[in-house]
Amino acid sequence: MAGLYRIVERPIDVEEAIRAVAGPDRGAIATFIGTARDHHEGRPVRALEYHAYAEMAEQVMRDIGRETEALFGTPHVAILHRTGRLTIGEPSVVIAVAAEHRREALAACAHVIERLKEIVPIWKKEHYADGAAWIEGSGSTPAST
Amino acid sequence: MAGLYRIVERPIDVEEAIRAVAGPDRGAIATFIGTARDHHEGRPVRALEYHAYAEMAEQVMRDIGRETEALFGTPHVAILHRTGRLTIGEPSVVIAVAAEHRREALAACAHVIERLKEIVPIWKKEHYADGAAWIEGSGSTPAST
Amino acid sequence: MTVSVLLFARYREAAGTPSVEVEVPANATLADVWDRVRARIPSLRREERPMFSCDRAYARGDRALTGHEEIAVFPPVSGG
Amino acid sequence: MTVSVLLFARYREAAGTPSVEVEVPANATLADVWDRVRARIPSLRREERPMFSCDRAYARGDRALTGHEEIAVFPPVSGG
Repeated sequence: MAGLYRIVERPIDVEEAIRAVAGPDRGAIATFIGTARDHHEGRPVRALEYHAYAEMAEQVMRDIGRETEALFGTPHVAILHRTGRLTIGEPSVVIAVAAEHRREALAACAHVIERLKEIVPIWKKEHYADGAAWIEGSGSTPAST
Repeated sequence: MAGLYRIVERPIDVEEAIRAVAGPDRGAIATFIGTARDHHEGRPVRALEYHAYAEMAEQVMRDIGRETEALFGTPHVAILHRTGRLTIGEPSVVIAVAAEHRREALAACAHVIERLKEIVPIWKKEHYADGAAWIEGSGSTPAST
Repeated sequence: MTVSVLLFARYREAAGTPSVEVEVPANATLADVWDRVRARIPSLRREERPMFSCDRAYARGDRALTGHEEIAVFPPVSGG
Repeated sequence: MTVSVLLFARYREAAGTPSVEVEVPANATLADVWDRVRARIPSLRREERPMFSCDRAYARGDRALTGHEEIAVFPPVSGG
């Protein structure tokens, strides 16, 4: 299985993910970039902070890559997720999937971000003008579903 | 309507499209990159060439942006399509859609590439070791459907 | 009236020219224009799936012309 | 046996430490370990939706331990 799966503490960029998946036999690359948004449920957000169980997160991202290849036939997957404090507008996650044709690249990319949000052990904390709060996921335990 | 819709004769890059759609109130950017593939239906391809009716193509891409905003609520769309001769691996088209949330960004991006292939007046010619051939689309006339 | 017709991609290559001028009656349609173009350029006679545009927007063959439009005829598109 | 439990995100912040050691009987389960962790750290007592991992893979509360696993407990994930 090809691929790049990494938790990084520095700024991430989409070109790095694209380079990791591109190749002459592929006609389509779909990417998804999550960026730090300046509001959440109507409340202004000043900054975001991500914390990860990095060793497990990279393992689970690799599992998602394998699952995605099995479902969509797309072995070329990259997932980069940043940790630490992000200013508004900065990318928190970059996903890239390359495939021979556009439909599997797009479907696989959408699948990766859904699964990442469900099972990769990373947590987001929002910082406001007057405090901060951890965001909690919907939280079905993967092992029990 | 925000957006960037352009036929270009130079190499295009995804960062340009991303910069055109990014903004602090958006948490998701989906992109699609079409790249020159080294084969088509089992036959090796040496290079691609794209020809466009540039003035109309930019107009139709703008129409697709408007349609996409109406369908998905995503005003931030960029479409860059290259013309001229491309070596294998080079991007022929870059689409970027930014939205508040991931689902509309991903759905809108998939819609844009489908519509581009249906209606934007651009044509692809494949160059082989021993000749070249224009590729013809499926060809329903948009005005009559 | 005299109308100028832009050709693209395979049609342009087949015709050996980016545009062609044809004479049509007043109120001729796009289909009438296309018939004249094909009469003038034998290499286009077998083209059966033309797409038409008027002033950079798609138009059907029954669209009547004033003679002042920017007219184009081309094969089904294949960008992306 | 003594097991060390990694804590992440809100749990780590509430506990004020990245990991905690607890004593459990041989063959204790992850749920047993979590009960001891919460007994030790009052600020975690109200946490009702823990996710468990063993050796960097998700595991259920009824998973029995040998004492040699890398164990972690954390709240529902929210990356992306």
